[in-house]
Amino acid sequence: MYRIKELLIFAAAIASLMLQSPATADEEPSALDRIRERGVLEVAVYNDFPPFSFRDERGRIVGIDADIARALAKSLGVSAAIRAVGADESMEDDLRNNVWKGHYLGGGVADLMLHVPYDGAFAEENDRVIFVAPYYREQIVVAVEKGVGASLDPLDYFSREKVGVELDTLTDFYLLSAYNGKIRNQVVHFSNIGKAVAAMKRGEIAAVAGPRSEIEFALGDLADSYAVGPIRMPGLRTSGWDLGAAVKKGNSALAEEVEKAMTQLRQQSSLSKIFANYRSSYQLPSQTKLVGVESNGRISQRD
Amino acid sequence: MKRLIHHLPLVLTLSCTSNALYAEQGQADPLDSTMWQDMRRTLLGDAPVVFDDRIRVLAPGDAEDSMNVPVLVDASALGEVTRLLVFAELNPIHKVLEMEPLKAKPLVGFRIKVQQATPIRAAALTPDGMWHVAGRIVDAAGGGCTVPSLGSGNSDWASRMGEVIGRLWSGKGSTRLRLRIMHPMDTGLVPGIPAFHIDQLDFLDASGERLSRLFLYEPVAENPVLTLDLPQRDSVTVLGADNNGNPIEAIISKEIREAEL
Amino acid sequence: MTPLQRVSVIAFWFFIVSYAWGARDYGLKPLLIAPDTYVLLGANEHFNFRNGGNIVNTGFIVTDEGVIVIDSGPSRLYGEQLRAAIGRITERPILKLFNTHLHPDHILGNQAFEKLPIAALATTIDGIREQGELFNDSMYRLAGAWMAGTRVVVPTETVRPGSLEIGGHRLQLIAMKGHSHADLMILDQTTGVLFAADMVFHGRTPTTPHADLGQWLDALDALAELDFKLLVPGHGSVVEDRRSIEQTRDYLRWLNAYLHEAAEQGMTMAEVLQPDAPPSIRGLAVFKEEYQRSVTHLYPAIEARALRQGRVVQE
Amino acid sequence: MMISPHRTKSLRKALAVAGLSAAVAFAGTANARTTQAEIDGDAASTGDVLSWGMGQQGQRYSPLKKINTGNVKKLVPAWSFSFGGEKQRGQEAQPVVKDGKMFVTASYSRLYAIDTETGQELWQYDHRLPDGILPCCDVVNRGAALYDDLVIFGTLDARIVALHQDTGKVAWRAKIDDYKAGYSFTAAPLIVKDMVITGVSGGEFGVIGRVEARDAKTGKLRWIRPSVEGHMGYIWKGDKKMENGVTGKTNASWPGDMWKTGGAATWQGGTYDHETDLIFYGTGNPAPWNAHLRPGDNLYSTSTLAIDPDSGKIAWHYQYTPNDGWDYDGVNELVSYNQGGEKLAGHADRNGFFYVLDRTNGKLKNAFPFVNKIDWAKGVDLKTGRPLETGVRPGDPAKSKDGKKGEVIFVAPSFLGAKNWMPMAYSPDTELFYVPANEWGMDLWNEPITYKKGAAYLGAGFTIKPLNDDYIGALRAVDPKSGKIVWEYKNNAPLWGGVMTTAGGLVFTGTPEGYLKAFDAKSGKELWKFQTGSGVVGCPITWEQDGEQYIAVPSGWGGAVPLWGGDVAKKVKYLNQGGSLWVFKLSDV
Repeated sequence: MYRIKELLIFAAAIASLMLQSPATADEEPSALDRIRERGVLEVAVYNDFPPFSFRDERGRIVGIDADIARALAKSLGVSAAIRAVGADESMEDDLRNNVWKGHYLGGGVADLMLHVPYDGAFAEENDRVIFVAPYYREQIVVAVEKGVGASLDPLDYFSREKVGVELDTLTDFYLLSAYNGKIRNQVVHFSNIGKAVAAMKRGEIAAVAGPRSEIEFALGDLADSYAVGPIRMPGLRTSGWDLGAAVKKGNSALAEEVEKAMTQLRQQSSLSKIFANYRSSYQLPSQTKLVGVESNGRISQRD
Repeated sequence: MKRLIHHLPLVLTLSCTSNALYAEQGQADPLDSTMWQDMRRTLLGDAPVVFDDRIRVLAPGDAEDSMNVPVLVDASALGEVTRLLVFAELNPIHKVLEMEPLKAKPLVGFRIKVQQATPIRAAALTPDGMWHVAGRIVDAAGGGCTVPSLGSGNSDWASRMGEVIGRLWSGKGSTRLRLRIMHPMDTGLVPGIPAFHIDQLDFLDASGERLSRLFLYEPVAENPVLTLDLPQRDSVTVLGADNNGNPIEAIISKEIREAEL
Repeated sequence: MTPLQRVSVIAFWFFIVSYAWGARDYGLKPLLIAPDTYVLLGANEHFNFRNGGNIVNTGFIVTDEGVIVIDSGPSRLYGEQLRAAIGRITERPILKLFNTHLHPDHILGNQAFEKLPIAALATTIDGIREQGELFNDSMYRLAGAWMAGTRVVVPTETVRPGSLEIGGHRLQLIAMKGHSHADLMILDQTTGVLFAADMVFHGRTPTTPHADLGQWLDALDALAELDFKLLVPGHGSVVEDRRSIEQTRDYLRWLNAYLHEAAEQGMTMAEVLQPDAPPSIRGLAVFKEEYQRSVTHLYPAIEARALRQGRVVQE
Repeated sequence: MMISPHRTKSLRKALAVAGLSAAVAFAGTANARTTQAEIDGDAASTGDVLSWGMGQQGQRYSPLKKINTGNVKKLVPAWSFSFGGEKQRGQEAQPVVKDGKMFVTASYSRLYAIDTETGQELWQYDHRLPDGILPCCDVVNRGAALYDDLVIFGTLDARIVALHQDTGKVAWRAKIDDYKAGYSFTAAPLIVKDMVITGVSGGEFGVIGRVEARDAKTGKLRWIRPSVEGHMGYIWKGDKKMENGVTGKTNASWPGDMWKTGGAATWQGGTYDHETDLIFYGTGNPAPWNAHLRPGDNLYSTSTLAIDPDSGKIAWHYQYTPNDGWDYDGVNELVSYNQGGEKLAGHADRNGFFYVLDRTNGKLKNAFPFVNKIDWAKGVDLKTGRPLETGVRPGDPAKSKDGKKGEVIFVAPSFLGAKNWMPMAYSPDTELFYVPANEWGMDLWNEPITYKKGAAYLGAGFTIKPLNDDYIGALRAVDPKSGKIVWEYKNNAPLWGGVMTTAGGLVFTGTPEGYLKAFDAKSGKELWKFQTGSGVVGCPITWEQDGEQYIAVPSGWGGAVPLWGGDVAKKVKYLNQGGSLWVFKLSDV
């Protein structure tokens, strides 16, 4: 514990230094200053990603992440400009394209990106950004018709029944390889969870496995007819992950503000309200700390 | 609100000063435009030209929105017109629109982008090979041609491109067609955004007969709103494409409601 | 001639004189319209090189604690001359400037009040931040050298609607919308003066660049219910009764109906520019210009609604 | 707007009545017409270059010898042409030439028509690209095809556009697929029997490769052949779409429903051999990347498909990397040639082996390495046609439980391939293939947890590493018969441009360092070079005009290499972007 304590003190010292010394002469104005000056916080969210960020009938970007972006901007006293971005091959690419470098096709970066994993190991590998403001814990769950759910033995159940997954996801790969591939042939692929749930509603498959928020949103009004819960996933390192925000390294003042604003949103139950608006049950993130790589390359975490 | 329609011809007549015919040769350009001789040479060629107030060119004297300056050109007082050409002399791209009226009245309504104060001119070719020219000056703040279209700023423009809303109105002896087509109409003058505009639109009836034809150029405003007076028909098919070959296809018909709705 | 009419005539004369001198002087003359309450009347014109953008009414209230200023005018110069004019009336400090809404003729004098609290509704602040520079550019074009050195100063304080007691004046801050997305009116309950801002025009055609006619008409109904003695419109002379509200309402109703019916009948925008309006409407100052501007602002949406009634088949 | 089927039908009817196709054909008179016969004879004709590969067989060989080993030193620029604008990046095109006009594509889906005598632009077509395209590997375009009075090319938003050669006006336009789903199109189209043959690029996951034939005059579909087993092919008889048999046999080499999203993208261009009347089209790697999840050969990924142009059916196939676990696409071109009375074809694969096939039936005749280091297989069994794997495969990420990255394996070639898209050349004079090869490997490891679209994911990591300090690229003269490397030219940066050879005894290729170079086809001796100002990753061509032989090549550094990190990026990061076309001829003095 001593080490962590030391880190905390170190980080706090750095933070207080940053707070006390405003930009020196040759330093550019901080990102936060620029945001306040322009009055706009530019937030990157994924396009076509219900219930987090998608376009409504009128073409506006709506969803949990979009609402959180607007709420954060409001807390900062500015308006939100939401940039719906396409997902590249990996999160590292997305961070490069949208947070610290910009895509090679141009367009620059956003001030903030939402829906980024909040994970110490991941932060260590991505030291060009600061990860802040964890706001949700996503979890792999299975939805099955009520009555089956209580005593679900995945191996037994899925060796008989078809389970729908979204292509190229953790759930997909896990189920394809779990139990030495014994249930591989029962896995049915869909391009998104919405389509998988629709197939389940039509009775074409018995279950859908995937992230809780996406499944709950897709179930919609029929949520009561299905049991949604986590299953045992032996062999898998994790079946849940925290989501937070990322800002470019160096924009510490902005990171602090976003962290504060997000904490406030959580404490005011604004987050659970936003999730409820999209028929998703809010899950508290497991950690609520600032994860960043300090100049010495160490990970600091503080409450 | 019948009176609106009744008053319209009166109002329009008042806006035209007289019916006098100026012979272009020896007659000064009524708009006193420095570009006129150039325009004449490059756009109208060697054909004889007269200034003719019988062509009505309606447009605001001062453009409130230089990206959307409304214009109506009506050359129907000339009788038969084989081609109608609209150009904005001080725009970086002069040609705005061309019409082959065919069965339609030589009348077209649209909106344009203007870069600065400019004469907006309409030239109508009559079967005797004579160009009749009229126009008016629109004062403008500018920037219309070198500002990116709003559509370009919206990452979703591609998904609505080519979407049409439109309606037919029957009048005496003719059917008025008004339609709006979603299209960015990029001029190509904004760095990094190539010219991208609707090229040609054919207006056909249900039997496939071509009623009229329009050629659009870069200065036509984003999401063009077009107005034509066609022969009486219950439905009009619009077929066209932009300069990238993206098709524009729609049937606009009279019945507002149908059992299946 | 009522005293009010007389002062506006004087103001107008002053204008001409200042122009003739060739000096960049707006010739601002605060008119006492009620105890502690002054207005500065602008010309019933469109922006031009002669009026330097002074087509707007600004005002101030000299309370026991200090001065409350309502709108800062179209340019830095106006703002400075407004401050000087206030200084000639009172030595009391200026406490606060209110921006009633985002339009340039009401806010581009903010620079002269930069060190002071400048308050506006939240939406107004967003609007000024986003579009202020655009307005500033076009004002330079319309008013020329009068604009020299003018830049946008964004309000620093968000107005919460409600009551405010200051130096013996009870001010009611009323949030409305319709003329723009957020219109602040200030009713001084102590004197009965209502600073109606651009929610009300008097003798001049209302402007509509950010208008929602439906909202505006609803707001005017609510406005007519207010208890006031004297109304200061955003443009036009100060009036004692509800005539100016009626006038604004009549115009907006006519405009709304005319444009909707024109769209329903398939008129093009260029045709609509030549209106058929009753004399009471045509007689308003700058009718032709403002009407044409309104067509540009409002017709595309109205027209699109009418076109959507048509039957279109697309693959 | 709700559209009922009835309404849609009525629009179709109206279109039919109007006698107009969906794409309205505009004015554009045809002076220069390119016939199918001319295209089929492209390799032998010297006055024009009508097709990708300088002939449908893809030999990139010209019988011209006015420029030869004796006088190549006197090669000087005739003119240069800038693609202009801010849009530079990789210029990977091969120009085509006909009747004094050159048509060359450039990055960002642009096409230029240039007067070959003066170098003056005739017209330019800039495709308006939608926002939000996410091309995987730069905004390149590899070239256009000529047919009749049309010039036809593909765009980054997955469209094919046919323009009138004289005016640049659109004659027809067809949608290959939805760019939002990750599709794009960068290859040069192939013209076979009055049809345009194309594949699909991009679409990292959930995409199925396919080869499509369209009427070259109208853009109307003629047939579709999916590249993964289990998928139905279609053929059009008149306007009627008909089933045309399933590709392969469902679930023969794929588990579960994974064939439905099996990949095998056809992102590179194809070749056509008029002697056997077969289209040869390469297919990409299978999806998902983790081979452990899809036991089986995963047909027809990493293969060459031989397709009958009339029936749209697969005549034969040859798979280079069964159950690919290294991202060894099999899209590289298959080049037809005849030797010793046999109808053969050569293919240099990403996986490091050079294959000689009997192109009448797809039987393997010879296979040998053309790079120095191949770790994943010892060789190819000439009897079975299958690789002799060494077992160097990345582990299964699901098996790593401790949260650390799994065991790192090193394997050569890297996933960018012993040879990538850049086409090789074959000289019937020397009977050698000239292969633009790269010597690099990759560290590969599994990651128990990575993230994609913010969600946890079982992924892999990789780093590309050069194998030698002094070079990555190697232009190699390969004897298909003996499997011997006859000569090689080593280049510091990876080679990424096409190769051409001529009867003048010359081999031309470009380097990222900016040079266009000429080598002696027999000895490999470097005879000439010219600095173009930016990296050359385009494909050189040659033609004859007014008695003079011309050489042309696009210049402009880019493509996939600079987009990938690792040690290779350090080697190329000093290279500058550009965008121009260089044309050379012999100096008069």
